[in-house]
Formats: sequence, C-alpha cells, structure tokens
Amino acid sequence: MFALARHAVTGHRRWPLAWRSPTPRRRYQVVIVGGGGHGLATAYYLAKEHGISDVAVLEKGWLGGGNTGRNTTIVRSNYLLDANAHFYEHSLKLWEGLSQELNFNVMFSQRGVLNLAHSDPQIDAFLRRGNAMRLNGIDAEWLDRDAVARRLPLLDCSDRARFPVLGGLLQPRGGVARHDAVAWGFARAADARGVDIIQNCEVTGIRRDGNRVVGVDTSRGHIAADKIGIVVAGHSSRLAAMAGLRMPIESHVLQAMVTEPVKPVLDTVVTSGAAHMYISQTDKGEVLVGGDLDGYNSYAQRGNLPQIEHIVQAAISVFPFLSRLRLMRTWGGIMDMTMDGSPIIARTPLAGLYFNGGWCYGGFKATPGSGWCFAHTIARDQPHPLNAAYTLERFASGRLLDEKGAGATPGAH
Amino acid sequence: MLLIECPWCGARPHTEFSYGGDAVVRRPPDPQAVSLDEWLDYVYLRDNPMGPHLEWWHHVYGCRRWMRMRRDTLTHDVLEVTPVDHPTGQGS
Amino acid sequence: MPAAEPPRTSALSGHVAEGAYGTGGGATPGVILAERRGAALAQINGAGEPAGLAALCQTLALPAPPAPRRASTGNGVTLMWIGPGMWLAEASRLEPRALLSLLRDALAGTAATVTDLSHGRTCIAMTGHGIRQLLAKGCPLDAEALTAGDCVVTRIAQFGVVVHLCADDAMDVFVARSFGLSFWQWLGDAAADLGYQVRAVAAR
Amino acid sequence: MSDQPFRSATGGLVDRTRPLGFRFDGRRLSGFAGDSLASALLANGVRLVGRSFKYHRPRGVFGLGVEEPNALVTVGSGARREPNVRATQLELYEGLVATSQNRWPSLALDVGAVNDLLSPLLPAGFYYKTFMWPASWWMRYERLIRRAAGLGRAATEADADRYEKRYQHCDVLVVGAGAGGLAAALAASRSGARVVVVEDARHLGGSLLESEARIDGAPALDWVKAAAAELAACSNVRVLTRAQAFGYYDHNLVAVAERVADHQPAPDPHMPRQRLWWLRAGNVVLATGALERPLVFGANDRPGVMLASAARGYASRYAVRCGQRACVFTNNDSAYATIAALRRVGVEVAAVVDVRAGGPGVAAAQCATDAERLYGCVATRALGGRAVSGVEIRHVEGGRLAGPKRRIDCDVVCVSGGWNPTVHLFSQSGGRLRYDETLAAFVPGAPRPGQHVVGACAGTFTLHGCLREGFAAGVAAARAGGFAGAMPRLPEVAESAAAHIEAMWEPPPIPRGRSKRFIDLQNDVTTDDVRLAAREGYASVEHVKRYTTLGMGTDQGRTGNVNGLAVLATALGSDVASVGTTTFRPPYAPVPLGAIAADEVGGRVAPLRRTPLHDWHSRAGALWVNVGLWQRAQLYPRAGEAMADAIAREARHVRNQVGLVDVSTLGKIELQGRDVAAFLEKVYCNRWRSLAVGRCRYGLMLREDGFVFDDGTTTRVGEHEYYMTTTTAHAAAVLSHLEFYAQTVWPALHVHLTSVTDQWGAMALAGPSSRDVLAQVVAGCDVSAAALPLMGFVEGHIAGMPVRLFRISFSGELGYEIHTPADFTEAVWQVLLDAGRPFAIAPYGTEAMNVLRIEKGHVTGAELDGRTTPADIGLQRLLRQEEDFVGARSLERTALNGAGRRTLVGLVSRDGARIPRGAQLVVDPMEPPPVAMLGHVTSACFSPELDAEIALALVEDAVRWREQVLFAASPLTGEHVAVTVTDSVFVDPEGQRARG
Ligand SMILES: Cc1cc2nc3c(=O)[nH]c(=O)nc-3n(C[C@H](O)[C@H](O)[C@H](O)COP(=O)(O)OP(=O)(O)OC[C@H]3O[C@@H](n4cnc5c(N)ncnc54)[C@H](O)[C@@H]3O)c2cc1C
Ligand SMILES: NC(=O)c1ccc[n+]([C@@H]2O[C@H](COP(=O)([O-])OP(=O)(O)OC[C@H]3O[C@@H](n4cnc5c(N)ncnc54)[C@H](O)[C@@H]3O)[C@@H](O)[C@H]2O)c1
Ligand SMILES: Cc1cc2nc3c(=O)[nH]c(=O)nc-3n(C[C@H](O)[C@H](O)[C@H](O)COP(=O)(O)O)c2cc1C
Ligand SMILES: [Zn+2]
Repeated sequence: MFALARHAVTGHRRWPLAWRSPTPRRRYQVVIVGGGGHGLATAYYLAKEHGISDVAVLEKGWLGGGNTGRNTTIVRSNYLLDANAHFYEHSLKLWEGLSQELNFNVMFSQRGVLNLAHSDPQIDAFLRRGNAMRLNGIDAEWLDRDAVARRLPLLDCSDRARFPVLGGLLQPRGGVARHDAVAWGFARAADARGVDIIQNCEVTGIRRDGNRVVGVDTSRGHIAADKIGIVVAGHSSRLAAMAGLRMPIESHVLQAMVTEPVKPVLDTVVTSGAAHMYISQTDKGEVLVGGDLDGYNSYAQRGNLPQIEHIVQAAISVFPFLSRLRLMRTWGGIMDMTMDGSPIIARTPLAGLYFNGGWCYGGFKATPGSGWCFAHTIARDQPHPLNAAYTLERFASGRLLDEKGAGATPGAH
Repeated sequence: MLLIECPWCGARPHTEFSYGGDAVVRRPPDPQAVSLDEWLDYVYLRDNPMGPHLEWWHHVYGCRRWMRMRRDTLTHDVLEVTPVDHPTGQGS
Repeated sequence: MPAAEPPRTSALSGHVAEGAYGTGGGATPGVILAERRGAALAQINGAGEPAGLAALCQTLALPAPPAPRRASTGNGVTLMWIGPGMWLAEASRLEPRALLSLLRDALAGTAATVTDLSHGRTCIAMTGHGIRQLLAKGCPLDAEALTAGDCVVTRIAQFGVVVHLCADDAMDVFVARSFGLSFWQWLGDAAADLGYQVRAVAAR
Repeated sequence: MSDQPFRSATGGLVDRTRPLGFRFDGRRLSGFAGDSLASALLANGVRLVGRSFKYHRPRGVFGLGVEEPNALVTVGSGARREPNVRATQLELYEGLVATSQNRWPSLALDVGAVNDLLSPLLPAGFYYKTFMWPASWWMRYERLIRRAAGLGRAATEADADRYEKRYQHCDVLVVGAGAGGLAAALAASRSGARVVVVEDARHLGGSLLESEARIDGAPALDWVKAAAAELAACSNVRVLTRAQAFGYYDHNLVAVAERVADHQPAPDPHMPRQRLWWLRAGNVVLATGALERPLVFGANDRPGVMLASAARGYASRYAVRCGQRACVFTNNDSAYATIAALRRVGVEVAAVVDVRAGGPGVAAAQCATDAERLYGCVATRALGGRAVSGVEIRHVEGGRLAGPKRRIDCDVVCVSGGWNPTVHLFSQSGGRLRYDETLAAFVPGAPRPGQHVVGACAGTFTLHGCLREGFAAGVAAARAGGFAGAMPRLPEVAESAAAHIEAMWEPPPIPRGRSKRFIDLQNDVTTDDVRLAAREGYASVEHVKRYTTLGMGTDQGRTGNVNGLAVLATALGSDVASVGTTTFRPPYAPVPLGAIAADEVGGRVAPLRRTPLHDWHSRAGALWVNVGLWQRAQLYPRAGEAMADAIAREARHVRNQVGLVDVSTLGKIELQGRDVAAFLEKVYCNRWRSLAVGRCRYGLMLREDGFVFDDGTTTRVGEHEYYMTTTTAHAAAVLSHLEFYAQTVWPALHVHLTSVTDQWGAMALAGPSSRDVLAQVVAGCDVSAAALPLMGFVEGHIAGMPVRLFRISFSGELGYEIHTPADFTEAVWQVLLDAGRPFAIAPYGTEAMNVLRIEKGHVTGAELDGRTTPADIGLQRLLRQEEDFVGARSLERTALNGAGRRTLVGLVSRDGARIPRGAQLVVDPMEPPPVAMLGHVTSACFSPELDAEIALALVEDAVRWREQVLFAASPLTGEHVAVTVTDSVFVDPEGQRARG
C-alpha cells in the first residue's frame, strides 16, 4: 500500500519495470521453453530453491498468453489417487502463501469448491474421493442436498430438474485466483533473482550431441544450454518432436466464457457432474463458466457453438437465474490431454532434456507445485518424491494415474 | 460448427458424429508378432500435429460408418474425407 | 402359431390427447401430428449387390428400387435406403413376423441379414405446411431442400431419427421407442408457435 | 410537446401518433413509438444516465447503438429483470421501467464518486500491489472489492420467457443491411439464389437512415424503401431485422440472435422472447459497416460529450436535440454532416474544431458555413461537472500547443476521431487485419473461403463504393453457389471527394494538466494508465488490455481499443500497425444465455428414456432413479415403509419366493453373419466358437489398454444369429466400439451389427418358485430343468406373445430373463404377476437387484471403474490364451499383474454397523493423516440373507487380508466400521440355486 502512496505523489511515473526483457545471451545453464505460469514458476524456484539463476525463459508470444491467460482459475486439490492428492495439496499449500512470497497479489480467494452430485454413482464416487482426501490430510466435507441449498440459494435444488442435486463434495480451501497475476507475479520475482525472461522468442529446434541436448534454435538465434526444460502445455507434442520424442498426448480445444459483470451472486466455485460444467464469479463481477472439450484435436484456440450451447444449457439448468444474464465473451485454449488424464513432470530419454506437460483441464492449480517440482527435477536431474509418479514410462509399465478410468482416450479425461 | 462431407450421407454438421482420434496409428495385423513396446506405442503414442491431421470420425446420427478425415488442426479446414473400403463382409 | 397378432401397447399409448394447440391451432394448424402405430419394420443389412436389391423390390412388389437416401413406396410398403448396405423396410399391412420371413426368404443366399425393429421405433406422422419449419427447429439439415421421397438418418434436438418425406407436406419421423414420449413432448413445445393439431390415428 | 423539451416538432422516423409512457429511476416520462430509451431520455433532457465502473464518474449517452459504453440500465423486474441493457438499443415500449446502475444512493448523489477523489491511489493494476497485508485480511478486502465491482444486479429467479432455436441454410448470407448489404442482397436475390439478410437494427438502411446523399436523384431513404420492398417480395429471400449476427464459426456457420419480443413488455402467447438462428451459408457477405471512434482530450467523459454520428443520428432518426449549443471536434469530414443535421433540429453549432490545418473537403465545408471554424486546433479539456458547459481549445503547431486558450461555451461536444470498420465477424472467422495508414483504420485482409467483405467494413467509405462493392459481392457470392446473375446498374450518387483523415490520437501534453483523458469510458481507463502499463514492462497490447482492463467491458472496447493501442504505440516509440489489435471474440455483442440454451434447460436439458413398463411402475408407486438418460424403478415401498425395509423385503422375497424386475434398459445388439463367433472372440477375451445354438455365455470386453470396458451375456439364437446384452451405461459406446473393429480393423469378417435395445422389453423372473410360475404361462417350449438348464435359451409364447427365455441368473437364484417385443412387455409382465399370485410373486426394483447381485459377488459399473483388469475381479480364468483379442497384449505389462493390484473381495461388518458408501480400507482409522489406504468399498448393502452389513471391495494383497480385520473408514461421515475380509461370494458360492 505504501509503495502506491509513494508513487502517487510522482504521478506513478517512476514505477520500475516488472521484468527487464533483455536481449537473450548465447548460453545459459538452463533454458526453460514456455513463458506460461508453469515455465515462469519453474524459473523462479530454480533461482529461489536451488540457487540457479543462469536461466532463460523463452516465450514465443507474450507472457501468460497461453492457457494461463485462458483458464477458469479454479484452484483445488480434491483428487482421488494418492500421487495426485499429494502433489496438488503441495501446490495448494504453495498457493496459500504465494501473494506474500511474490509480493504481488495473485488474489487467491479460498471461497470453497463444491462438486455437485446428480446421481447415485456420482455420490459414491465423490464420497470415495472425499474420504481419500481426508485420509491424505486434505480438507473435504460432504454436504447433503439441504446443506447445498443453504449455501447456494440461487441453485435449483428442486425435483423439477432433469438431474436433481443429491448433495455435494466441498473442499473449503479450494477457490479461484487472478490468472494473469500468477504469470506476472512469478515473472517479476524470477527476474528480480536474475532470470532472463525473453518474449517473442519461439523455439524452433532442439540441438543434440549424441544422446545429450546442447541448445535450442529460436526466432532470435541459437541459444546453447546445459539443461533444457520443455513446459509448453498445448504445444507439448511439437516441442517433444523437436527432440525426436512422440508423446501420449493429444491437443484439444477447451472453451470458456464470461457474462457481463453484475453485483455478487455466486460466492462458491461450483462444478456439476450432470454435464461437466464449472462456474464461479470473478472479482470484477463476471460469471465465468467452463465445461467439456469440443472433442477433436485442435491448436486453434477457438472452438465451436455446439459446445458453448451445451455448457450454457448445463449452467442454466443448475442456476436458472443465469438465463437473462448476457454472454459477454467466449474464447478457447489448447489442452495437452494425456492418455490417463494425469500430467508428466520427468526426465526424458535424452540427457539434459526435461519435460513438463499433459495438464489436461487442470494445470492452473498446479502452477506453483509444478514449477517447484520441475525446478527440483532439473536442478537435481532426479524427480522429487512428489512428482516421482509423473513419469513418461508409466504407460509402458502400466502404473497409470487414471482419475476417471477413461483409458487411452485423451479427449475423455 | 465443422461441416463433414460424409462419403455416403453428404454434408453433415459434426454434431452428428463422434470423434475417433488419430487414424495414422494402425492396430498391428498380428499383435503377437510385435514387441510389447511397439504394441504400447500403438495404444498410447500420437503425433498430435499442428496442421493436417488424419483422424477418425463416426457418423453416429447417420450411416453408422467410420471414416477417415484429413483436417487442419490449426484452421479446422477439412481437406479430405475417405470412406473405409468394405468388402462383402459389411455389404456396400 | 396363434393366428392374430396380440394387441400392442405403443410408447405413446395413453399420452395422446386429440385437439388443437398453440397459436391458431384450430383454424389453420401449421402442423398435424399423429402416431402411426402397428406397422411392421425391419432393417436389412448387406444386400448391397444389385441382385439382392432387385430381389428385394420384386418381393415387396415395389415399382423401382430406391436410390441412396431415397425411399420407394408401393401398396403399403416402403423401402428406405438409409446407409451403405443398410435399408429400412416398412409394411403397414403385414405382421412383423410375416415381413421378417418375407424379407429373409427373398434375400436367402445373399450376404444380407434382416433384423426385426417393428417394436423398436415410434413413428410420428406429420402433415401440414409447417412441417419443414418444425423440422428446422431441431434438425441441422436443410429442411427446405428436402423433396418428396427423401429419407435421411439425422438428429432432431437430442433425438436420433430417420426422417422420410412422404409428400411435400407429409413426413414420417422414426425415433427409438424409449425416446418416443420425450420426442412427442418436444414436438409439442416446438410446434406451439406454428399452431398444431393432434389426431389419434394418422391420416394415411 | 412540453414534456419532451428537446424533441423538434417534425422529422425523424418516430411515430408521433403513438406516445409511450415510461419510467427512469422513478420519473414518469414519455417518448414515441420508434424511440430508443436513449433517444426518449435525451428528448426529455435527461443527460445523466450512469456512473462509471471504477471512479463512479457521472456519465451520459455517448453512442447511437451497439457501441454505447455508458448508458447501461436495468430493465424489468422479478423473473424478467435484466441488468446492463444498452439504452441506445432498447426499443421503447409502453410501461417500460428502467433504473440506472452502479450508484448508491442515487445517480445524482453517488458515494462511489469518492473513488474519483482517491484516483491517484487507484492507478491501473493497483490491486496487484496492495490488499496483501495482513495476509489474513485479504478475504475481507476481497469482499469489499466484489461488492464495489459489477454493474447491474442479476435476476434471482428462473426466466419467465422461453427461447427457440432455428437451423437455416442459404446460398448467400448478407450480414448488415446498409448500402453495401442491401446492394449485395439485391444482386444475389436476382440470381435466384437463396438469400438471408440479417440486420441488427429495427429498420433496413444502416447509416443511409440519416444520410443526406441522393441516389438516382432521390433521397437515399427512397432507395432503401425500394430495396426493402423488392427483397420482401422475393420468395427466395428471408430478411431478419432486430437480428444480430454474433458468432462466425467454422465452415460459414453464423449464429444470429433475433430479438423477437424485446420491444414488448412480454412476448405474445406461445412466442419466444428471442430466436437463435444457426445459419449455414454457402457464401457470406460481411457488410457490417463501421463504428465511429472518439477523439481523446481532458475530461472527455462529461455527460454531453458524444460521438458526432450519435448526435447526427438522434437529430435525423429521432428528431431529438442532444443540447442547445454544440461544438464539433473532428479530424475527418464525416462530422460535418452532423453540423447540418443538428441545425435542422434547431441546435446551434457554435464552432467546429478541426485538427487538420487545411480543414475539410469542399462538400463538408459547405455544412459549416455559419459556425466558427477553428482549423489546426484541438480541444484540450471539457468543462463542467455533471454535464459539459464548455470546451477549451488550443492551436497546435509542430506537434505542440501554441497560442492562448480559447473557451467555447456549449452543452454538447460532438467528437469524431475517424471510423473503425466493424471487423469483428471477419476476425472471428480467422481473417487477418492490416492497418491502412491513409484511412487510419484496421481493415480486413484477404477474405476466407466463401467470404466477401464490402462497404465501410472493408474501409470503403464512399456511398458509390459501397454500392459497387455490394453489387459485385452479391453476384460473386451467388455465382459461387451456382447461380449466374448480372451486375445490376450502378445508380448515380453525387459525392465529392472527402479530405483525408489526420490521425490525432491525443492532444499534445498540457503542463500540470490534471484532468483525466479517457480511453475506455466504461472501465475508466485513461491515457496515463496505458503509459503506466508500458512503463512497467506490460508492453504487449494484450498485456495492456489485461493490466488496465482496457476493452474488457460490455462494449468490448468498441470506442476505446484503437485509441488505446495508438497511445501505447506512441509510449513505446513504435507504430500502430506493429502494435496491432487484441483478439475479436464471439459474441459480437452480448447475447442472453437463455437464447443460446434455446429452452433445452431444466427438465428439458436431456430427454428422458422410458422402458416399456414405465407407466406400470408409476401406477405401482415405484420410486424413480436416473440411470444415464433412463429412469428405472428403484423400489416399490408400501405405505409407511422405510426405504431400507422395502429394499430388504424385496430382496428377501426373491431369495425365498419369486420376484419380477424390469431390466429393459440393458443394451441389446443383434449380430448376424457367417463370422460372428470369430468376431466375438476378437472383441471379448473369452471363447465363443464353442457356443452351441440355444446357449448363452457371459462375456468380458476389454479396451486396447487391457482394462475391462464392459460385460454382458451373448446368446446364439440361430446358426448365424447372436443376441448380445451390454451394461445400460455403455450400450451406445459398445455398439460404436464394435462397429469400429468390424468396419476398420476386421472388415473381411461377415458380421452385421444392429441395435435392438428398444425392440425388446426385458424382465427377470427370479426365485425358487420362478419355474413354477413360468411353467403355467409359457407355451411352445419346455422350461423343465433338463430342457432349459442354466445358460440355456428357448423361444416360446406367453398368452400368444412371442418370448425369448434365458436361464440367466443375476440374482443367483433359479431364474429366467424373459425378453419380448417391446409393445408386448406390459402384457407379459402382467400375465406373470397374475400367474405368480399363488406363489406370492412381487415386483422388485434396482436397489433389491443390487443387494442380490452384491450377495453373489457379481460385478457392475461400481467395480468395473475403468481401472480393473480381468484378474482384479477374479475372471482371469476366462482369458483365452491362444489367439489375440482386443487388449490382450496390454495385459502383459508388469504393473497389471501380481502384487500391489487391488482385487475383488467381500467385506462383512463385524458389529452390525452399516459399511459406509465410498469408504476407504485402512488398518488403523485412528492414525493421523496421511493414512495408507489399502483398498476401497465399491458397493455396500444390508444383506437380508446373511442378516449382516456386507460390501464388495477392491483391496491390495487380498490373500494376505483374507479373514483379517480392516476398517472401512469414512471420515466424511465420521464413521469407521470394522470389517472382516471374505470371499466375494456371500450366498451359495457353488451356485446350486441358479442351477436348480
Ligand atoms: C478454457 C480453459 C479453462 C481451464 N480451467 C482451469 C481451471 O479451472 N483450473 C485449472 O487448474 N486449470 C485450468 N485450465 C488448464 C490450465 O490453464 C493449464 O493446464 C495450465 O495453465 C498449463 O500450464 P502453463 O501455464 O504452463 O501453460 P501455458 O500458459 O499455455 O504456457 C505455455 C507457454 O508456452 C509457450 N510456447 C509454446 N510453444 C513454444 C515454443 N515453441 N517456443 C516458446 N514458447 C512456446 C506458449 O506461448 C505459452 O505461453 C484451463 C484451461 C483452459 C484453456
Ligand atoms: N467515414 C465515413 O464517411 C463513413 C463511415 C461509415 C459509413 N459511411 C457511410 O455509410 C455507408 C456505408 O454503408 P455500409 O453498408 O458499409 O455500412 P452501414 O454502417 O451503413 O451499414 C451496416 C449495417 O450493418 C448492421 N450490422 C453491423 N454489424 C452487424 C451484426 N453483427 N449483425 C447484424 N447487423 C449488423 C448495422 O446495424 C448497419 O445497419 C456509406 O453510405 C458510407 O458513405 C461513411
Ligand atoms: C478468468 C478470466 C476472466 C476473464 N474476464 C474477462 C472480462 O471480464 N472481459 C473480457 O472482455 N474478457 C475476459 N476474459 C477473456 C480475455 O479477454 C481473453 O478472451 C482470453 O484471455 C483469451 O485471449 P484471446 O481472446 O486474446 O485469445 C477473461 C478470461 C479469463 C481466463
Ligand atoms: Zn454418413
């Protein structure tokens, strides 16, 4: 607050650069490909936790222009499988101190995430998941239909609904955050520790010397590096291909939308399993809604009308008041969907090359945890126990992490 | 909304179809004759290109045929749709 | 084998109330809706080669075989070509078992097979000048471009359907029986602003 | 007329014979039919209409239509309440009630205006730099932020109106019915092509509605009326007005929201409020015109500062004076037409301030004969408080202010900084933009396939150019659809060349000047905010947008985006072309969510699937349960009977007497052909060639990754005819799965697949007396134990109705599945109930069926959760070892075999407590987390047979835990129940009863 007052006197003309945007050097110890939330967090934790600041983050466009700038900002750790539960809970704990750590308000609002159950199988699945969470030390509560109705007065809890609400699993510590601020906060903090953040610098090739990677070709020239971390979400397969690797990933388009801004009407993040829709209200007052993938491979960052129609139908069926609220904007992102629905943070068969991707619908909440674990994996050339299960080899060994049990169909996770 | 030229039914919106994913990967004719790694590559690994992509579509609300389509994953332009040749087994 | 076919209970039994509905339903209804019950229906798979098709038409006493996505009709029988090696045969004057054995005998020796669907589909007959407008409220196809004799497998709202345009102002829509009542209710909502009448028995 | 002081006596397109009463913030006012709320307010001298988002500064009407950033009101009440409605597009109707927003207690006196005083502490992005201490207070700060944010208040009830969807195909879709659009529509329709014209406004004509131009010597309006008449007479043309094309999607699918009844208090009976058109066009002609952008100067947000095109529109379309004395501030010729229009309704034009030293072109100059002309000047500041009272003018020489300040008294300032072609839809379709220096505007680049851009939207601002491009595009679009048409005769249009625009994005800086220069009026973004973002390194136009929220309001930056990116270019020492625009996204302008859902909501969001016995179950008082789209009879409680007791009764009744359950929802697929057995051996993991006619067999279907996909029984009905059942949940998925393998992997196999799910009704008759009941009613077949053994199949008749009888037992009792053609199901069901009365037959529901199958350890979707292998559920013995089947090789993976796998076991509660649903299995529930979880409960129930609480579960090292004690822990419900691990089959493990 004091900095604001101090700068107000000088008409805010002396605020410093948030990041330097230097000309890229020809060599770095570590090159991070991808200036999204995960890439910037990785660079920050490399410098903070491992003292490695001879690092460049190479971003082909503008910082946070990928999925970080497109997601419905839901932060939670309500996972069933142990490996996922421990990883996402670690990330949630990092979220809880992130604004103070970065000295940049990421506006993490722990208002609770409530998964609505509309069928008996869903009740069983949520109870099973909630019990696993509690036994893994993660907060979870089961609300019966009346408790849900009390918490969400505008929700249709009646029997008129085609798939009536039967109850819900609540994670009180879950919530939403200001997505752009996460990229900017990590960028500022990483830059302050000496990391070079280079925008408008697209990696076009990965150079190898035998089985070791030695550098990258970019739209701003060749950059040598001892270690290279790929963390490009939707573009994961393309970067992996530059290193001769094929991935268990399909890139799909996922859309989201906001309504015109209104006074507060929705204080909890709500997801509905009837038609896989999730909804919250931003601090500016827009109601933010997301749902399923469009259902076909795409790098277009835009989707089609049937999926918007489907999501809106689901949203109005759960919150009838939405009908006369007007849709203000829709957009899309590129989802790196894996063959079991869980991410990959691991070494690759090539020495010095590390891969972080496969975040499906849910990588925003993983941003600090992913950066923290990937930094450890790069620095130590060894995964941390928290990301030990997120290997490339798990598909060959069969140690899959299939939260939904949908199998080798990326679009179904 | 994608417009898919079904080889039999004609131009139909993609809401009549379901998506079958990569059509480049082919099930080994004799799975016992390939290594386990080759088999698992078929099950799990995908090229996932940005640009022209050969993929499966199934005309669920139509002729019930599976067909291969080459579609650009960046512009969504449909380049070509080809039926699966079906000898007498399935009747033509 | 008992001679007469026992009574059948359709998906709409007890749910069809005759009358006029929506705006101007009485005077000049945009659409007249009725269920066409009791017809025999069978799906023929695989009779692709011309020989099979010709035998089929001769058996059903049809003037000419249908073209793809077209139907040919004659003395109470309709043959619809709805997919590669896929036909629907409907006979309003035959019992299901009779149609089934008639078709199986006709196609004996070919690679074709026949499946009885007589109880598997609800058939709604729609007549009136508003039928294409009604279809356009749920079907993504070009309703105005349909000509008499066309039959297409498509979607209306969330229902999988077979649509057969019998005449310029008459259309049969086949929907899976378990969706029959839901589809009937959808039609009622969709036809409200066109004005519609409900009749117990289909005109034809 | 005294109640509309600013309405001139004649002129405009309003219907003076139909006065309409309305309320604004409680004040009773009146306007005419044909007014917008904005024009009616202006006619009554109401200038203050809103408060800005952040600083709560007073705001007036700024635009004429969709571009309006300020005049947002809440309309209607209760179930028809709608916030953030643009007053400029809301057609007036009798009894309209509108209230202003985002102010407390009133529009005139708004406490929120304190933010304007605190504005030095509230620059762009301030909330990223504060509200972090003390950390625990953040959520408290957030509540205040959220309460201050948001504009109007949403309704809290379900919508009172309904909406409708319409698909429509055409050869040529024309978006926009201005000069360009009407020309294209005329040319295309004359070729015989099917044409749809979509126009957002109530009238056709676009900017011709207030044009002074003459076409073929007659007023432009006459040409519009003639065009409208010709189009109305064509059967191949559909004209939609009050219809906005808001989304341009793949392959020329354009979404249009038609406001059917927004100009009425409520829709007529049976009519929708709005209709959503899904238009598939062969070719699209974009004739969406252009929107004027303002010039930026100090305090340019005062009520009374408005777009020159708006002031002109209110004067010519609505015969409304926006004030008494106007000053026009422009950098291009178009604003001079405003001077003429204002004078015609009696507004005095004090001065025209033109940035260009050389002033306007010849034609424009004639409009400004009696106003003071100040060329080479800029307005530097608007004066006044809640309404503008004057404007400060300065000369500009060599990019710097020169000479003394001049003040011009006026109560309306008409500003024109040039025109932005309305490229939203073009950009949504994937078209790229380029910056045209001479026009100082972003114009469409190469059109997409099947797309044409004409008129102002293409940067062609002459009427003659619009007509020529329109006609040419109409002909080309029709020809692309196979319709030859001749190029219509071009009418004469008297137009003289306009002088070039001189882009002036911001007046030179004023030393110590403190008044804010607004870029985005709705989100209160100033030129200083843009410069602050650039200074802090948020240099991309996309960063500036998100850091300052420029263009993120309900007007999506229509009047602010280009000015904003130009100020950014100057701050970066770059140029407008390389800075570029942000992304244009659907919807073009806000659309009610209800219109997009088109009524498939609430009870209609998904159709209901009914079994043939649905009505019987209703009459029998069954409770219902949703299973996918189906509804199934859950149980048949007796009066006053608790659910648990009813379920136990029904289950016990099957074990001891005989019960009847509806299983019609099972997926049913008929397979016919020479190679069905071979095909089954490829898609199922067990043996099929050995199955004889008249026999059934259980089949386990895997996915290619080796995990179980589905299970069911298949019966060989005839030599080459098989009848497969699948689980209810996977019926459609299994059919698609089989079709994939039959058509693309093994096309040579002669196998035909047909869904017969709805052809057959199905019921299960189970219990010790089941054979006795069946024997009484069945004819034409022998149902004795010898003739119809377990897994046998025969066909016969019941009461003359054909039936298929299967000795299949899901309950584990002696039992039969009885399938009959759907229309006979209720009759067969009733015959069995009547025949069973002596044996106390009773119907049972899904709950009792579930109890019976748990007692037998039969798996369902609860166990087959997509992560289980055949071995996990004890069915590895089924696996054929020799040839391949779908998923076989994947089972070789190390982690799918051996230790650590969770396998199927039974659990029995040790002290009678209920085994909680969704419980996890742990050794010690009192251990502090994280607690190792060894397994989980999949299905639990009270077993009447064992008089115990039992469950099926999947647990690691099942052999080790056999007969040991574990705890079924459910921290969610505060329960942890001691259980003994047992075999998964609780009742009649040897299966004697089923074989009886
Ligand atoms: C509509 C939508 C809703 C979502 N909702 C949620 C949610 O509610 N909760 C949640 O947890 N997650 C959500 N997600 C997912 C989440 O946004 C992503 O999983 C996560 O942000 C991905 O990690 P990232 O930040 O590294 O990705 P990105 O932000 O996409 O970063 C990757 C960066 O790599 C850059 N890049 C790509 N190729 C190259 C190259 N060759 N050279 C250099 N740079 C390159 C890209 O430009 C991009 O900036 C949602 C996503 C979408 C699209
Ligand atoms: N700088 C200038 O002098 C200038 C600028 C703009 C227009 N004009 C004049 O206006 C005329 C241009 O004609 P024009 O046809 O290109 O533009 P126009 O503005 O006259 O007409 C465009 C029409 O499209 C409609 N529209 C826009 N977006 C729409 C959408 N998404 N859905 C439905 N309707 C939509 C508008 O309501 C409008 O009626 C010429 O006569 C020209 O002289 C001049
Ligand atoms: C959480 C969230 C909130 C958003 N809120 C708004 C908003 O209030 N107004 C707006 O115009 N866009 C909003 N957007 C969408 C962005 O403007 C933009 O569409 C999105 O970042 C994708 O970028 P693109 O449209 O340039 O591809 C929001 C996006 C997200 C992820
Ligand atoms: Zn087809």
